[in-house]
Amino acid sequence: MEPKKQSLEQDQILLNPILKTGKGFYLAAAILLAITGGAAFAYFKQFVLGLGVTGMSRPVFWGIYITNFVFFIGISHAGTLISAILRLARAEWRRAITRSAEVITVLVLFFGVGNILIDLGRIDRAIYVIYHGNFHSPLLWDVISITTYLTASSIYLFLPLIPDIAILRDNVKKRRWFYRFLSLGWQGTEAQKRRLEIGIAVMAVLVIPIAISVHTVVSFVFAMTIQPMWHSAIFGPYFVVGAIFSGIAALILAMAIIRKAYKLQDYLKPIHFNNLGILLLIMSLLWFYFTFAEYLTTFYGAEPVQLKIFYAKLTGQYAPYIWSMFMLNFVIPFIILARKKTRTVVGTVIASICVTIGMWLERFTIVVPTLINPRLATGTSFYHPTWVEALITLGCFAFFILLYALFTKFFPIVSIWEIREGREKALAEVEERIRTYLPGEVSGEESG
Amino acid sequence: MEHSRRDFLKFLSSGSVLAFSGGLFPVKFPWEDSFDEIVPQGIETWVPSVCQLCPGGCGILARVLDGKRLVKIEGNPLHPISRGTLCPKGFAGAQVLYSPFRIKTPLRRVGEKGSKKWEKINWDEALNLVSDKLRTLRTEKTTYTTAVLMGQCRGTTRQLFKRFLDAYGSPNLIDNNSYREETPVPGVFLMQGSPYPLVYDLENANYILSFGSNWLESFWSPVQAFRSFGKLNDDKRAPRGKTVQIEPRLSVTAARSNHWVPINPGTEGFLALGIAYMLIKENIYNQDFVSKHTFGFESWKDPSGVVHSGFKDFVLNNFNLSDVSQITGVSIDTIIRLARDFANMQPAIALGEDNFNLNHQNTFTRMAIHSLNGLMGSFEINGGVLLPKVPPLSNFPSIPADPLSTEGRNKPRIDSAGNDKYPLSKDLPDNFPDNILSDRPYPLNLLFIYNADPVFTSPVRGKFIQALKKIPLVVSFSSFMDETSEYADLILPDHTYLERLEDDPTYTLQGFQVLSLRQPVIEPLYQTKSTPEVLLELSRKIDDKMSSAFPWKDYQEVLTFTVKGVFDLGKGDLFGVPFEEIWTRVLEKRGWKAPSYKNLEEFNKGIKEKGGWWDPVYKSGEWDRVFKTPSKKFEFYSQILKNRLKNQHIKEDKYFLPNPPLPEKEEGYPLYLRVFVLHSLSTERDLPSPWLKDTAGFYQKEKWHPWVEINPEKAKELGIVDEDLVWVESSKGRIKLKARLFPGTMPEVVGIPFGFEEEKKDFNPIKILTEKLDPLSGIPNWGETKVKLYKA
Amino acid sequence: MGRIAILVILVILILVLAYLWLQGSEIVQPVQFNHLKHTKEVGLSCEDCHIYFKTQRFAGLPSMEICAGCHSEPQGKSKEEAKIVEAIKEGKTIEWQRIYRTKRSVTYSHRLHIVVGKLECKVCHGDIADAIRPPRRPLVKISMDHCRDCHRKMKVSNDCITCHK
Amino acid sequence: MHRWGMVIDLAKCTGCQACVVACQAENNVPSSNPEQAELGRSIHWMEILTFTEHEYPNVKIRFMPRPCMHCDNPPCTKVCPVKATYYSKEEGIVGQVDLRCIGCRYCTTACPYNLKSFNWYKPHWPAEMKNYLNPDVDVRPKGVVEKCTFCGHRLVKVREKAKLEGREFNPDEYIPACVQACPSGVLYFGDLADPNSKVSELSKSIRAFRLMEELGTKPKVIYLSEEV
Repeated sequence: MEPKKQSLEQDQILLNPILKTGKGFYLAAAILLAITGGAAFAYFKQFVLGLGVTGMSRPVFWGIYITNFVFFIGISHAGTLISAILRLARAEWRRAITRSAEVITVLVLFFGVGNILIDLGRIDRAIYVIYHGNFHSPLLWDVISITTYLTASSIYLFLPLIPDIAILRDNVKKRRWFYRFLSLGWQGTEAQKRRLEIGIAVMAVLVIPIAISVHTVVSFVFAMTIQPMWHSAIFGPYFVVGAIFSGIAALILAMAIIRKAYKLQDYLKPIHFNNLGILLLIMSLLWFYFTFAEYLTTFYGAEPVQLKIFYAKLTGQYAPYIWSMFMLNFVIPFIILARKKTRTVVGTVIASICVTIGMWLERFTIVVPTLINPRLATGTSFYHPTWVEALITLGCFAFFILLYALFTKFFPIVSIWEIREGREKALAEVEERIRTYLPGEVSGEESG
Repeated sequence: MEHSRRDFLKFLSSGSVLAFSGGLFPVKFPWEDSFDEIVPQGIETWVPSVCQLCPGGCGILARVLDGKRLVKIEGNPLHPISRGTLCPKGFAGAQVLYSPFRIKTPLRRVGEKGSKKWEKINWDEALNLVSDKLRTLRTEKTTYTTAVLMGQCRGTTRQLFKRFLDAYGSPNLIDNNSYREETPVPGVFLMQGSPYPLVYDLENANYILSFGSNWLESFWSPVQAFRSFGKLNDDKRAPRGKTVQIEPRLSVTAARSNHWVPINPGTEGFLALGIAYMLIKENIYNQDFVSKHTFGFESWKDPSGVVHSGFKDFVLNNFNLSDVSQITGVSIDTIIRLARDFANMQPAIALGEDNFNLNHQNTFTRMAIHSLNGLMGSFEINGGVLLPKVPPLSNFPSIPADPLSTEGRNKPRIDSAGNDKYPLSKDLPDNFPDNILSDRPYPLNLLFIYNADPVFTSPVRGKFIQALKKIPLVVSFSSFMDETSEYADLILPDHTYLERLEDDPTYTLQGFQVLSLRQPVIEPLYQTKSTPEVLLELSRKIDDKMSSAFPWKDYQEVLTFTVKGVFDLGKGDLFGVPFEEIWTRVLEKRGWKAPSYKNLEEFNKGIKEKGGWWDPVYKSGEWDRVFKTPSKKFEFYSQILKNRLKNQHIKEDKYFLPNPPLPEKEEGYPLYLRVFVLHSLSTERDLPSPWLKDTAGFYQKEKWHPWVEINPEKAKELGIVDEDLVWVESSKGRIKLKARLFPGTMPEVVGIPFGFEEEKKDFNPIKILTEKLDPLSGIPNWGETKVKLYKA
Repeated sequence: MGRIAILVILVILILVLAYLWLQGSEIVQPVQFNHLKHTKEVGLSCEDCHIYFKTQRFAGLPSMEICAGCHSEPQGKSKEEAKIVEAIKEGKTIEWQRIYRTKRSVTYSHRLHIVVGKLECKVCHGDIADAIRPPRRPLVKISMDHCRDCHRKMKVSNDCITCHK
Repeated sequence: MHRWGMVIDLAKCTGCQACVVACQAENNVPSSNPEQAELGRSIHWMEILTFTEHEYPNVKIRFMPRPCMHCDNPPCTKVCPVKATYYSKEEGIVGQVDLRCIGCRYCTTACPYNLKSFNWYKPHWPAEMKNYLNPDVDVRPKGVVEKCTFCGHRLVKVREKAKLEGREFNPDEYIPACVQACPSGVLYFGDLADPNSKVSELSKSIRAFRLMEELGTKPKVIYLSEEV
């Protein structure tokens, strides 16, 4: 029986990015590659000369690299966590955005782990973490949770991708053998569909606790030490909330860019941005709640060691960072997203740019002020990041965007079969589901 | 569990090609520790010797591998001065020995002076160069136009230099740091008359009243000072005594003392006399000592019938507490408390010894301070002021008669020391460049510089440089290219002290004579030659008269000759464990002689093995040795000064009593500059040790470079914020330094550390110090430098 | 077809790389010293040439004086020995290369292990006594487990501080 | 079983830095240069902490020599992902195996006393200065953490000497370089587990206190306060 070709009517536009690549793409790729090359050179210099080229010293042993680590792991929560929750909640509007979210997760995880490796003094001995692992150390917990999260979210990315790869196999001339190999012989038969549905459902359920565990364990790296303003129980949930918060912002940004670049206006519609905007608003409030709780307890408890850092943050050396973080993370997003009129595509994009920057600052002001004001103040400690650190951070961003763009060149960024499934079945399903909510109506379950 | 898990992982990862170094392949990956520095092992031997980075004379044990690699310097536990411990400089000897800045062969100048262009020459050529010059000066009968500018040096080497100049015929043996140690401070000389320096038994004193003497940071023997401080505070709950520091700046000594008394700079003498006033008024001074052993306390009549007012009336009339308090800025009740403590907590010491403090006080101020010791009679007692004897090295045979050398010897000195302008001066290194430039009393043809770096340490460094350029032949024995050697014509590099054979006679704080042997720890690293050997070779090359004056083949023979003097003494013993020391002391007190060596060979072998000889007994009460004054007593009224200034016909008695002058103001420069010394830096030369420079200035969190300390209020007045760059300007010049707010300085006092040195950096505070010399002793009085401060 | 070709090239590449890697790690001695002849035929013991292992922490490679003891004039016909005789005559020293080396931060004291521990040389050095040509790589690979097993058996401290300086 | 500890009598310390330099000389600690010192990168295992208190004229400067505390409940060994820093149960010494340290610097941030140092650069000695390197102590490469080890290599040497001479190990022979160097007799060293050692006796003094004891790290360096 000749394999049934997956037909493709309206969604031709979703394949455009794969079929032809415009001059703009090559230009952007070139720039991003240049920045990444610069960062590679900066890291090579640090590898040869040692960490002395960075701005770190005693007692400020961690700086921008660890901030990047926490920031990128934070963004990774965008994908699976949000798309998993939306899928479980059967929110129909998720169909267009799930894949772009999952791709962010998988790609950005490499940069999270990458920044830890860059921060190592002896990267050539990184394998010792596995040989002589010490399971007392929160870093080992990180290694385990991040590796599981990486595998889980890659599977969770790949499963919904299979039907689309099959479509590509049948419609795209290029790289035919690559798609045939990856599509694992998908025909779209009912049995295959049912198995895929189960697989995705299981992964959706599985990924949520892993994602939660990843960022709690990242916060445990700080919370398990006895440093003032690190050693507090709030760090677990606070980092998870921060992660989802910055995740959503990153997702909105990614959607906005691909919407503009590939003219997917009628797939990524304002309603998507509106809903994500509401989610962003909720997370902003939650984030503010946690931040307020932490600072209030520190201020009220008034332990001298803690207060020293509290004032260093609020009124001292790091006041500009803290207050701009507060503005970028809460005030501006709240103003924009609270009113429907301003919660447009442009509005949500501005809000999420602010949130992304704000969340990087939030991580920075958690890591550095505590180290700069040690318990045993033995003189002026200072931290002036050098160009090496700045260039490597920039390089990470550039390389991530480059990989993201490359992904869009190989696979459709919007999942075609889910859109089509939405178009055919979703209407009936939703209407039926709503009936079950109404009183008095006999619904499928009760009839047993 | 752990064992099996790693096997499993190794099995797992051995298969993967990506295996990192983890010991899988028996091979070194390129990025693996390219640091292949595996430090070679060796057979370990311990060689006793003596440190020479300061005059302290601490015994060291050098750990040497295979006889050719010095690994570490530690204290010699048998040595009575170091007792197994050392100060930080002691350990830094290894970095001085292996410093890359060492001069490796004799150098001759090729460019013009100070152009740092040298060429390497061998030893014979260099020695011939110098001996030809010396021979020509002998033939031209102008032998007196040679001079030796000497730094820290004692024992046989110093005597050899003296003999070389005497035999050659020149009076000019100038001691560059004569005001640092080795010679008594004039103020003390006027009251006690003995030409040898005093020693303060801090280890057993119960009350140390220190007038500006920073004895925990710049003492002639720091390890003994630290041990004394440790013993004093051994049991903090029942402290044996107290230390009080009277200083315008909170130095480390003041910080660790029980009580810091800030005082207006230059008025220490007034405070001393204020305390004397209290002692006399309340009649709590040591009456029986004053009556028996002092002169000039009561008013007296001299043989020609003239009545002279005594010290007692002089103090009671002129130094009542309110005046003193007003001048010094010290409250009246503090003065009273100091006086009472000083009287009750015997044995007490009034310490004025400023050593390298570089803030030498006026001679009369020192007399005022020393008069307190006189009042309380803390002489020749345990915990008091002692006059130690130096180990008796046998004297050289007399120089054969040579009219040329005797005539040259009697010429006036080049630095005109001891003339009427500075009657009490023995050496005037700060006068030396003026005389050279003005050719007074005669032009100088040849200058030897040994172990001294005047361009780095002297405030007249500008003139010194011109003088060095003017002198036809300047020979430096420095083993480092320091600032003075840059202007030399010829450098005959000396070994460092770890490669040199030398004796080191000194004494402990209890006045015990100590003779330690400095023996080469390893073979000399480069073509350097020990300076005494150079002198012997030069003397043989000049002419037969000179060679007959030096009948020794090499310096080893000279040493055995001089050290024999100590053997002939028959007293004391080699360094031994504490039990042996007590036994020796008990026997000697009863007049027995109990050395553990039988003959000279055993003596020499013992000194080589144990590090030296010492006599753990101090014979106190030899008053005629201690007070060599006309009245054979401690003289409040200095008859020595009176005889010395006879021709100036000074009438009123006040001039010969300790009457300190009031510090003058200098308009335009409101602040006092106080240059202080950091313990881990040397005051003679730049120690090229990164360890020391990294730890100097630790309590200001400043390293590797000096700073200027300002009182926070004064800084606010001048609009200066912490860590600003500021200009410090005096009438002589200005330097730019980093300002540090320090609550430990008085508002009108500004502190700069001395001793930092760096290639292209110009932050040596010496440049802006005043060139004024003390009217009597000719010692530069840097405490009177006035500066002003403004933002850079 | 293309795919198989790529695979083959890849495998060859890895083999060549591994060979070069192992080659680089070989230690070549200036003179091919024959241990077997000296220990069996001449009857020398380890201590005659490596003189320090009973008194020092290091065992010490033989110095020229020790060789000069017998080789001031040629003992046999081998051209390797000629090299030594000639070096002794000219007073040059032969730079013997160390084959056995503990990891950089590990201390090992020969005298302690031999005098107190009563260890045989071949426990760590393998049967070097019967080697005709100097081995290019350590005969026994001294690894941490190698030491720790013995320490555990001999009930000696296995604490990190004992070996890691 | 030993618990090596140190007593530091703050009343006698003159801040002369003999201990600091002796430690650097003994343990091949790389010396820094002006640029590195400016960036706060000079490495001191033993360091004199200074605290300036009050205002002019009753100013007080406290000197506090601070080696590693060698805590009995060390926060640094818990967090090391590769067990490079370890607590030796037999000696009570917190050691550092620099062969295994991956340079993640987690132990340096976890230590509340900030006394661990990091090799930011490749340690550099001019050619001649390599001569004074001590063969008993390892030369650490760049990128690893290093800390005071109570001169553990001296303990091993003293143990070896005792075994070779066939006699019992005598605790008084083992003394770190800083304790041996101190001219004012501020530092006492000994076995806290042995009740009648000098260190145990002093640690019971009324003046005795431990740095930041309330953090529960159980430090084994006991300070005797200046005031009674």
